[in-house]
Amino acid sequence: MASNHPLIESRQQEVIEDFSVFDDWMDKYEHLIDLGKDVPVIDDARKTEEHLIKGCQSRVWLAADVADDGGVIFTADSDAIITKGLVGLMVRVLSDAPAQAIAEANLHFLDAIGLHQHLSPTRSNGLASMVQQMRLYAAALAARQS
Amino acid sequence: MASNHPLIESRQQEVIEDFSVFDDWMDKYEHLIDLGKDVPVIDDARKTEEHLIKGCQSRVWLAADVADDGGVIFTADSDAIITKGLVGLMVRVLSDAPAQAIAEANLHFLDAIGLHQHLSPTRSNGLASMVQQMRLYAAALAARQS
Amino acid sequence: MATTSLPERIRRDFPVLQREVHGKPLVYLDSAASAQKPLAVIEGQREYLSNYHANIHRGAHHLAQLATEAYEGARTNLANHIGASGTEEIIFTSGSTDAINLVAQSWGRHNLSKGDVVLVTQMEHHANIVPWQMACEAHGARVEPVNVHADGTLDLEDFHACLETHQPKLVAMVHASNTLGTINPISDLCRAAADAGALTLVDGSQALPHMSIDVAHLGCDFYVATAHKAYGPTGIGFLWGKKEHLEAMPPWRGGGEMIQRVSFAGTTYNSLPHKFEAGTPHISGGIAFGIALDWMKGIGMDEIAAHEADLVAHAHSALGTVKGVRIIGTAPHKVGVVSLVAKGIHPYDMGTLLDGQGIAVRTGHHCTEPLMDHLGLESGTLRMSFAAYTTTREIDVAVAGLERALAMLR
Amino acid sequence: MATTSLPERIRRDFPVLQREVHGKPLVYLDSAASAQKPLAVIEGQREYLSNYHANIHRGAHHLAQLATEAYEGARTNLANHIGASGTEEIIFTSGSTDAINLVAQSWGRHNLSKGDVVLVTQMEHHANIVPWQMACEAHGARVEPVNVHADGTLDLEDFHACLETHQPKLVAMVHASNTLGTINPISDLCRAAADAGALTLVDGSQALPHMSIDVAHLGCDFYVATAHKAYGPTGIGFLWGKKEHLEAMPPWRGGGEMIQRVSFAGTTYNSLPHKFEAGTPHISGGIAFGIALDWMKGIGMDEIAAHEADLVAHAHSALGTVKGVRIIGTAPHKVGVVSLVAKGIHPYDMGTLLDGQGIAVRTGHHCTEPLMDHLGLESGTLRMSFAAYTTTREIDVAVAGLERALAMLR
Ligand SMILES: Cc1ncc(COP(=O)(O)O)c(C=O)c1O
Ligand SMILES: Cc1ncc(COP(=O)(O)O)c(C=O)c1O
Repeated sequence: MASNHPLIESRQQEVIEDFSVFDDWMDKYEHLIDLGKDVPVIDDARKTEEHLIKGCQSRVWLAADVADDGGVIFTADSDAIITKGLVGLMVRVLSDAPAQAIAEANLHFLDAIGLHQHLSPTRSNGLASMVQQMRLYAAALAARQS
Repeated sequence: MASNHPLIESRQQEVIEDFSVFDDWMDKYEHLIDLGKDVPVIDDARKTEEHLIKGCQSRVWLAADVADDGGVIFTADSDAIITKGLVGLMVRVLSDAPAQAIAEANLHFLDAIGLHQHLSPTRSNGLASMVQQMRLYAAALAARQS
Repeated sequence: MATTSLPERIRRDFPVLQREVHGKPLVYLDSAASAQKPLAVIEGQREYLSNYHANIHRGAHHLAQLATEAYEGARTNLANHIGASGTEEIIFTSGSTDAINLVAQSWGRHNLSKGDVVLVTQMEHHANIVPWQMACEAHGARVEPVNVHADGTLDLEDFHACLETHQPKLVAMVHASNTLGTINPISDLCRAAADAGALTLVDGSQALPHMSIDVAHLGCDFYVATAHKAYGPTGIGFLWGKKEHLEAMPPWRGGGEMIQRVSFAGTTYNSLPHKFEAGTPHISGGIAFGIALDWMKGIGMDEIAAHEADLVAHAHSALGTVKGVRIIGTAPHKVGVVSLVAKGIHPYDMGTLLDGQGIAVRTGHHCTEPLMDHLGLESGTLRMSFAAYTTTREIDVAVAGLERALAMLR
Repeated sequence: MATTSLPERIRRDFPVLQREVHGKPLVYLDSAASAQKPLAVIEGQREYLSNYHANIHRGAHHLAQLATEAYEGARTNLANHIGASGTEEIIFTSGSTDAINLVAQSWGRHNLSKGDVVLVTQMEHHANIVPWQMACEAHGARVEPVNVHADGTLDLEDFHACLETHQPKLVAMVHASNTLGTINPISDLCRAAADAGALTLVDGSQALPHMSIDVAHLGCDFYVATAHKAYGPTGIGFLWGKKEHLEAMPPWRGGGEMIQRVSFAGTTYNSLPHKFEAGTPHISGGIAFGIALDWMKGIGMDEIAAHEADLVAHAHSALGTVKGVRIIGTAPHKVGVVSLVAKGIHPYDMGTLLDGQGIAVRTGHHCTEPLMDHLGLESGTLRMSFAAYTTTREIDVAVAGLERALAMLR
């Protein structure tokens, strides 16, 4: 993974800056809850097994589509508010970027904001699975484009 | 187990005294090797599966008979010299005593001479099995006598 | 009764309880998942590894003798602790799960056949369901569950009806539920099962840390538990079985230790308990398990049980004041487990926001999915679980933390 | 090459090596039975139990995250250490024995049937014989052994003949013999087996502590080993298997962790590696195993191997001067294992008299009875076995001790 696509990189910087004001986990979670409110919600009709992410304690649905300009549009939802915040965070960083750039993104911001521990291979929260699924969608879309 | 039969008790005291001069394990083993030489040897014809003691790394054969005076006579053998010494030690303490007394003997001398660790439920040496077998023989003989 | 409370006396024995999480003092309410370890256990294991580690049983040398004595001493300790009639009835396993699989596979091989039933309850842990499903599938038998009431107690009427209808070969049931806390009336259940001609296996994983156990009094045929929930190390647990059953069962795992004689012409097996203990055992784990039993005995199981009953009562009443919260499992006799749900809120969200405040609880189905399905709790529950070292103050902190979490989530 | 010898540099890491036995400094020559543990392993386990113990995988709280990361980190470490293609190929077990039983029972269920053959060698440990005998008996298959030469090397001609004659479904063979020290030419053997259409399982119990291992280069299908012989804790080991095989195999133990969804209507299983890891794992053991691997890597497997080769050469030549002693196992490539017999003397007597001098060796059949029968050694051998911390001086002390013992016994 070389340098990031400028859009992904600038979004990551924004997020790092946003989170830098919080020195307490509860504030971070408060912010995540807010982020969840802005997630572009997946169509109810698409909340199927196919769009369900495995490996989360809560249920997370995620879909990826390509906009006219070639950027990827993610829509998502979850029955848990913080999980929805996590997916909202990822959507904020990755949406609108080109598929190939998403598939190859270096998501260093997770480390910077202290969420890398949520990437551990535990099966309780789905951040690792979400990230993986977003990359897979992007890779599939990229393959279709080329 | 109340107080021991006088014969068994005095033999134990003798053994404790014998061993008291050794402060080194090698000297104790030397003495055991000597004891092995005095074991009344079991008839070759009786070295059968029936007289083999289970749970020893070496093979130990042991038989028990009743003398005219009612005392138990043990005969034994082993293909390992130290094991033979251990069985010799037990024979020295228990032979000639009445069956019932053997079955119920309190073998405190093993503790006193530092051999109690050989009584641990490890399967490598057969002291625990020997003691158990001698008690079983004695109990069987006692039952037959009464 | 001592004048200082139990946790006041023992908390300093638990190094982890002195730590912080996310800058807050740790409040550890996840003991049903795994208990923390007292210094005696930690240091006993270290002492073993530092001073007398050796492979056991067959070694003639001094360290092997010391290690064997310590390991077999733990077996004796455990046999006494649960009222076994002898050490040959104690099989060390890697945990409860391993122990139940041993019975399901070994006993199942000769005793389950087409049309047979293994009866379980709807409140079983997966460890006491899946091994039976697998064994039943292999032999054409089937698993049937006994109903659980909405309050978390076992439906005794259904239990008797199931014995009658299914004539099960074996009844597998939990002594105390890890999700509901419910303590089942095991000796009554075992008597009824025996009258119906069924063997009984009791999963004591949550009972061992919380109460005194006497298998003879319970009247079961098999009893299993795991050390790590009872202040002991990970990787070890046990199966107790009546000697006659264990004698009749074929070995399950082959290898060293469990044999009497090996040759290509034919192999003969060792006597109990070794027949079921193939390979090098978890020596340091066994020894430390024995130390954990001593530690519990030193406090007294009755004092631990009384303390936990107080904690449960305190938690029930403190949670009663929290709006929208419903306690799942309100049986009259419970171990230190309190499950709850809050209307419209996902347990995972509550758990995460408690973690943010340094409070460790568990959320989800707690490896009891069929129970969650039965109770209509598809997202599971939030579970607080207690041990001898838990304080009422910690429960208060958790309840306050929960209120804060709910305020953020609503 | 460092100027100080390897043991000089590392002995202080091993607390037990500072102790006395029967008033003499301990000379521990029983590392093939179980290796002693470096401080890093002992303290790592203690640190875990003191500071971040929690049940893993399903816990959302901080300690559970830390414990999960450490445990799964050990899996990654191990996967790298043996050249696995991914962590899903690493199944933690309670040891080598458990790992072999897993394959014999799970793989055996769908792959062994009437008339099939599992090929083993005459130098296998019971752990690599008995599970196959049990699995073969269950399915009407049989176990056939490959001949071993008098010098302790595998009879390669017979190996090829057996592949041809028996067309085995699987070949189970030891990487390095715990009794003879022989290192088998595993990559050649695996290639030949694969050409004959057989899968291969390699028992690496004695290889893991002594050499670098690359399963891809070896070309086997399954590889097992146990931590306690490789400076790690008791109660943990692993099975490595090619993903395609592990995917195709049914689960063996049922319970928590290994499921995806449980219901009385039907249960579905988790993905690899969890499918084979039912129940709470030996968390502290896994973490400490990872530390042991790091410790070995810190020294370098090549340096350990070279040191042990020196020790074996030294022992062979020192023992060559002892009257009546015969070394059993003189293969050109050996791990740090030297077995011997003395004419007319029972190995148990020699072992006991060495123990009296503080020297720990092992005597008997070393869980390789068929090998002992084959070599006509009904009382077994006396085995000295070495590790990274063993010194040539210790071997000299042992040889002198042996001479003293023989003098007493003759
Ligand atoms: C070659 C070999 N295989 C298998 C084993 C069994 O290992 P464990 O007892 O740790 O399962 C051993 C050790 O005893 C061994 O030396
Ligand atoms: C009731 C019950 N049974 C069985 C188990 C399984 O125990 P282990 O995972 O230690 O095998 C547990 C713990 O998870 C439990 O709570």
